[in-house]
Amino acid sequence: MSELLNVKIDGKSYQFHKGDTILKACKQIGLDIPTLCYLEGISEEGSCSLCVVEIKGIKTLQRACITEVAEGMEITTNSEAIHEARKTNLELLLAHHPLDCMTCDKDSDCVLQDLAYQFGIKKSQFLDEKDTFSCPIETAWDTNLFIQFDPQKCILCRCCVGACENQAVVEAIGIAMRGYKSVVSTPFNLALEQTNCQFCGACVQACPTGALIEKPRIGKGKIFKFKKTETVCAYCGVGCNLALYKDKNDKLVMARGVTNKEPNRGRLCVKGRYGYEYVNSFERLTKPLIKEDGIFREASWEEALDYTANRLLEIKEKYGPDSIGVLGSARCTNEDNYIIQKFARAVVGTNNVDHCARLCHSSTVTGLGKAFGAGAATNPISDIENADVMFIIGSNTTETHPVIAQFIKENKKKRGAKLIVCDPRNTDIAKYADIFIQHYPGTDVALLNAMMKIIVDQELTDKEFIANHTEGFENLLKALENFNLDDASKITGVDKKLIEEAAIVYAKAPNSMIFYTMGITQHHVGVDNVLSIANLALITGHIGKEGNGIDPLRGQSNVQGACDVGVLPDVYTGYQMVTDEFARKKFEDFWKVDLPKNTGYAVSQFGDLTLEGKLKAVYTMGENPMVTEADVRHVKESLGKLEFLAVQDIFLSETAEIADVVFPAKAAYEKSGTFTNTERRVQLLRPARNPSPSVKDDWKIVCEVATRMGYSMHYKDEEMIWNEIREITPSLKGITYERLEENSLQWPCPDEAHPGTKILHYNGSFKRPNGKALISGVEFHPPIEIPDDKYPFILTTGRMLFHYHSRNETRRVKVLENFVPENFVEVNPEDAEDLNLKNKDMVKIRTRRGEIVVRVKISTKPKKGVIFVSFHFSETNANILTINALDPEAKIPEYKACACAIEKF
Amino acid sequence: MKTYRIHALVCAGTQCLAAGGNGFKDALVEELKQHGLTEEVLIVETGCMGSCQLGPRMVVYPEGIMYTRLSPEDAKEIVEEDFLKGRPVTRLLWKQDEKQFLTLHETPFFAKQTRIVLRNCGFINPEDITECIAQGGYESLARCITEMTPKDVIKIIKDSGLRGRGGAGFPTGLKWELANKQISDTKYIICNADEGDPGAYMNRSVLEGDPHSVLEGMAIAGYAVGAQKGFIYIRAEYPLAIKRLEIAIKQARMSGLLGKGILGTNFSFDVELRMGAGAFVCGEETALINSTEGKRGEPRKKPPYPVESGLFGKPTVINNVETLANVSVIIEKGADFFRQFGTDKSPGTKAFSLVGKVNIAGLIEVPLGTPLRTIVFDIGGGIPEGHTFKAAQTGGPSGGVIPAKHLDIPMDYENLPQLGAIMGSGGLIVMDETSCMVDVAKFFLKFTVDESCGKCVPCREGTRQMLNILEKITSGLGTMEDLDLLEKLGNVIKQTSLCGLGQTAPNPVLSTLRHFRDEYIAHVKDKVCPANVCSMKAKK
Amino acid sequence: MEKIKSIDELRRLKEQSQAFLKTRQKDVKVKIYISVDKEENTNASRDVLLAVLDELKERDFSDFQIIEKAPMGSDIKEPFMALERDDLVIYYSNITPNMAREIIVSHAIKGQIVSDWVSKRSNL
Amino acid sequence: MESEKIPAVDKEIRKWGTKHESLIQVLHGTQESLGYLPEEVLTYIAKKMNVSLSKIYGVVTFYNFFKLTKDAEHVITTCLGTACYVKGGEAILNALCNRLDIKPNEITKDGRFTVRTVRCVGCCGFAPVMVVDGKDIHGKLTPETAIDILEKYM
Repeated sequence: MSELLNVKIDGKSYQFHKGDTILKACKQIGLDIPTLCYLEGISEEGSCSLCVVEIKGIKTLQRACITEVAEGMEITTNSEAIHEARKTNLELLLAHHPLDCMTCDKDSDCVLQDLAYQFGIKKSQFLDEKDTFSCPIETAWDTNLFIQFDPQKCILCRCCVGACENQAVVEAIGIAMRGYKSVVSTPFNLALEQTNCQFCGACVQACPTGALIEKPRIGKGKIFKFKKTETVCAYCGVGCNLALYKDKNDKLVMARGVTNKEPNRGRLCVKGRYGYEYVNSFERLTKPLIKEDGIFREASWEEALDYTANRLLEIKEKYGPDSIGVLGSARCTNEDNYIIQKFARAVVGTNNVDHCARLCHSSTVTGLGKAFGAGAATNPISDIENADVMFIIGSNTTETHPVIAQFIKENKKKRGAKLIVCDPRNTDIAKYADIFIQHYPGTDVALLNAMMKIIVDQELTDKEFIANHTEGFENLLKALENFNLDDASKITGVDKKLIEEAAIVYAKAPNSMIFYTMGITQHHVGVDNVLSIANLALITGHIGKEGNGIDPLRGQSNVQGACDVGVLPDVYTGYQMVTDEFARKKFEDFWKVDLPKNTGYAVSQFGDLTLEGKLKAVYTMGENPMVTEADVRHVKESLGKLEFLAVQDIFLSETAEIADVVFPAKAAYEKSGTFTNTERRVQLLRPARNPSPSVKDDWKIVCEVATRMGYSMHYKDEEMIWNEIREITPSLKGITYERLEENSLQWPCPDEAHPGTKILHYNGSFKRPNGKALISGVEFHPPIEIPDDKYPFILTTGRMLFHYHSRNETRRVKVLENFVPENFVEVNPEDAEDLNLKNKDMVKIRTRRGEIVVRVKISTKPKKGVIFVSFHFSETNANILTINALDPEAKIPEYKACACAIEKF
Repeated sequence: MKTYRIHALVCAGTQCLAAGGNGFKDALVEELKQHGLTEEVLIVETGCMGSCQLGPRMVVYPEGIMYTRLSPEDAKEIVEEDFLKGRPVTRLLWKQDEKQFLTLHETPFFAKQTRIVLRNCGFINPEDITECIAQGGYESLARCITEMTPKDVIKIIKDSGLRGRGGAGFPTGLKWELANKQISDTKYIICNADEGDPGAYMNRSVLEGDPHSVLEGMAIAGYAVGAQKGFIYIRAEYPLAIKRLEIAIKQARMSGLLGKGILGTNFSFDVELRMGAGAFVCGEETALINSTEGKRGEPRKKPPYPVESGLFGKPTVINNVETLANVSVIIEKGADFFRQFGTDKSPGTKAFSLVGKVNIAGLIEVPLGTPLRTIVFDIGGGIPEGHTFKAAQTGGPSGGVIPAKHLDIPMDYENLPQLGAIMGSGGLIVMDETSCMVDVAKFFLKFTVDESCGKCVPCREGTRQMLNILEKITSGLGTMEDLDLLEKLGNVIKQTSLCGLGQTAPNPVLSTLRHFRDEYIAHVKDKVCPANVCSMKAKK
Repeated sequence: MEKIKSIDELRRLKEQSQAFLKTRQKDVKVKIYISVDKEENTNASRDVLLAVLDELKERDFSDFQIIEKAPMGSDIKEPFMALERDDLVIYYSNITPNMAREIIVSHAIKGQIVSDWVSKRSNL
Repeated sequence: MESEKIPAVDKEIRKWGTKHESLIQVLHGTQESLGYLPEEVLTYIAKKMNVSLSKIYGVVTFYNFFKLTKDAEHVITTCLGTACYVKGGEAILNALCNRLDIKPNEITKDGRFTVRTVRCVGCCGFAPVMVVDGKDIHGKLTPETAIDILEKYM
């Protein structure tokens, strides 16, 4: 605890901590000091001059926001001189500010307005009418879809610039010019979309006036007509806390980041800020649909539920329970997912239950499970600020986990941490890297082994950690024995020196943290890749303490949770193995039913199983395999052969279209329940709007089907389901809704007094039976397809910032869809020249599985010889091209590398 | 060693060059060649000699004869008459009040001056370190680092009572002591050479005429506080000063007087130049730090003060050029020597650039506390063309005016603020009855409006509003309420601006309102500009 | 330019440099007055001056100033030179370059007045 | 990026290094070589020095010295420092502008002349003063002599 100082404020004596500002001190004692420009951690420059106070012994007035309390300080906060000064400065600001509150969208959401009210300023004595009401000049914000800037309403408080600089760490805008000509501007007044702006809207959220506003919000009403609900973002795995605002028609109209809360601390990305709109869409499913003669008809709930239950019972009867596959969803709540896996196991009687985690991080769950005994992120997002070195491999963090990318950039900028990025593409985050390694897709093991070889050779290993907390180091040494750095350089296409530099920087730093995503996992050697990463952390001892560890960044809002509650073919909740007699017995007793003994099939195997005639029916909750599976034509072909396909969704997705029955479900922003984010943080969802009364919660639909199938499932609400999960899952036991109302919690949390676990494997205590981590010897295997004369390029796929998953949501968000309306292929400029391609040319991309025609974007992002296509667009689906070569253990397909040909169309 | 019987010191200060000094020098070189005198006469290009209005100037040693207002045509006569025959060319001598002066020292302009800071200006070749060393340059530094502890150095400076010559007059020794006490592996000395006040060029003259005195002062400061690196932040508008500094730094490095292990001791100190880019606010020390770091020159919040956390977050001492130029003299001659000049609370001398409506404009140095009257009338030779003294403006845009009735005010850090003026960096602009004080206030305010960095509201918006009101008044549209509003607004700006620029921006207005309120009233009530400067649109 | 390695070296350099600046200093050991009053003596005087300069250079003597000023009336026989040393001014008139050289060696440098040629002396 | 402009920038970056604090010095040197700071040059500097373009733009527009556009062939700067001001600097400015038929800071249509103002060139002893092309300083001006000087460049 820091030193306590004696301070007098307005004649009364108080004690405050050393380092507290006067503003903070006043806040603590309930004194309201007006501020316009102050935002903690974002804008602390003291420019607005409204928070001035008197300090005894100092002639001029002092700013409360930037002046720290000192021993014996005597502060006055409300003299006439102070009032005069504040009012005058406010009037100076109002000299050029239009007094159009009645037509301003920010009316009553405007600090300037509040203060004018507070100080009783009807009209500034300095008002320059000509200046104030003339037509605003053209700005760089005029042409974009997301943000509007009205320079007349701008009071130059610089909150937006601070937000762009300190929160988003983008620096797309800044203060230009000087003096009264100062203006918030992009460089050269370039259109915002021509800068590196990522439209996260942090600037808008920071703006205390109507100068900056989200364009979609304009004309939707004033804030006092809105209702605000705090919930969790439904997009990626960061799990940002956001406040959603609905209007009186139950339409969502605005989103804000919730400040001072982990994990996002007020930040959002463009999808969080704007991506809620799909919920309002008229395309939402509102009635159950049953397909008859290839055509859907609306049906009553009763009919659709009965129909589904009967069909499933029929098929189960006829082909046995394992002829049915069940898919949960990483976009649904823990409660939904618990219910669906319980449905699969207890009602259908099969372990064929899986979800899209299979396609993103099954290698992680398997790999890290093997190495550490637990397959989840080891360290919290907030720990980024404790890292000296951040090592990112196979992650386009800026686009896939924008808010985490912001924290990473912030740590580099503010604390000078080093950033190493390894990626086949020169992504945005790579541009911030101190060391950027652009290796060929699918050569991660070679790269990581090379790094480890250097670390071992230069004796940079943590010998004590290896000795005390690991086993199997000799296997790694053996694998590295004959490993040659020149070969590694050739395989990866990376200069040896660069690899060496990265290895030394990572190994030597006191605290090094690893981040990875699909670039590592989506390979037929996904588990090997993950094991190699684990090896790297283990031999250097960079795990089990603050600012270290391995964070696989989870891709979907609840992918961690869906795994945690057992939507996997081999485990029940909390990763209790279905093959473990004891665990099975426990669940059998708990669910009062016999459970299947065999491990189920993975979703990536469903296609082949169907073609082989082993799988006859699939029940899907919110998944869209028709777009997202590798070699999607194969999937289409096989799903078409199913006898029965039931889908729960919010839209008629590509998968729903071929279903026999479709149930309309609630969207995430309409649900209660919990999500678990990428750092194992369980967070409470609250419904931000009421959906059409004819749609149901996903868990409720499943319960109804289950009950009709003869296994009674009745729950009062989500909390009741959660309590059931807690009861049977030791790692979640201590997490109650009541506690979550207060604050989110990270599992493991074994009892209600437990504060949750920020860091896994703390001090080297691993979850494996002997408490030691496993180091493995991993050998490099190239991708299944390597380029040849016929297919000379490597195709790699992935996400982009403005879209999500199969675009079922983002295509229904006008601003996102209009910003990136179609797919494209990134081609390296050298390749483009060889192929005689220009920007926006149409090209045909062919693989052994199919072809798509898509527009060219010449880009320095991919390495020569590599092309990139995003997977969001069902119209030009990258997964027509991808190969369904599976990792033998994790069953994850090799989305990230296959051979292709490209030609002008 | 080569000796020359004549040293012809040609002023190569910016002003004399501007007045055609180069043309004269070239003609002189040519004449010397013609007469075969190149082996006998040495031409030394010096820094500013002072009486700038009389330039281009040349002083011919050994006699010290001073020639003024030289043109290329004069070179021949000087060579043939003076250099060859020893007959001074009287028509080119300094004439004042029907008297003629052979040497500078005989002139009334020089008689009342005391030259400490300007000791070498106009006397040595600033591009030759040996001339500086001959005058005792770097001996103080040598003594500091071989015979004294940093505490000894600080004690002498404290005892001398030297106050920062940049404007505010903060005790230099105390600043050094504070910096000395900071615990940090890296500390910096910055020389503030961003002389920004319009009408002030003292610092430039020192840098052009005696750059080593500043380098030596910086190195001594570095030794005293424990810094090994210094930066000189200099206006880009001073190309000659930059050039001379670059040469001086290079020569000092080559002579081992800057760099690693100075004079065989383990004290290391080096200096780099940083060019400003045209922003007045960068004279403010925190803005200067930002600019030195390559950023927009916007002031930072204080505290922390630069001595705690300055350049790159390290303890930093920022001293102005003139302050640093005093240092080696104080070390050499002692605190008592220094204290015999000036007053008890403002010891030493102060350089002023005496300009405006005065007969002999130029660079001067007088003991602090010298009455304004002495400066304007004895040194400056009074007001030209039969006009009368109306006011003197000190401190540039941050300062105020001194009206005629206060002509006997001693010019020092205590007395000036009593009149609402400040010492400032030393710009002293004399005005006669043809200047309108409202217009002068407007001029300064326009300046601050243009030069405000724009960060804080009172300075950015407030000064602009004050200017609007002044424009109203000078066009005859003002009201008496406007005068009150000016005062009220001025006080809020002073009270709530973030940095010194804003806190002093209203001074010219408040000071003219105080001393020349009747002129404002004439503009407002009678719609008349008494000095007939303002084009009053509205007539009564 | 060589590195100065100690305070003593700095002081030595100072002394050397001061010698160069003698022309500008107040205090010098020897002041040599050479002036021309009558136009017809210009050339002869100039020869004397050049001889003086040459001799001083030859002897590597730098503690002097040459002042082109006539300290006496116009009746003096030119070429003329005067020498100020040890608070005493000695006037030599009607001299030749060779005489001038001897005066420099003997009087200016060694301090021995060349009595035979003295036309006037005065204490300062 | 026009290739001929790169060497000038590279030279400065070699001289000053890529640390952020060198930015202003690099800009100075670059402008010295190129006469102004074109957008593509600043973009290049941003990349090389790892400073965001908005920061560079903020710096460039903050300081009077830096120019984003090509300057006139002859730049005449009239001093409006206090000494010049009280001695009639504004009249000089007006005379020059009238003669060239431009406003302060504008460039003549033929691109040959511009008239700027400066806050003080420190030649107060010769007030009023003007500077041509940053090097030729003329003092003690009257509107007539100022025009005479201008004519010499026309």
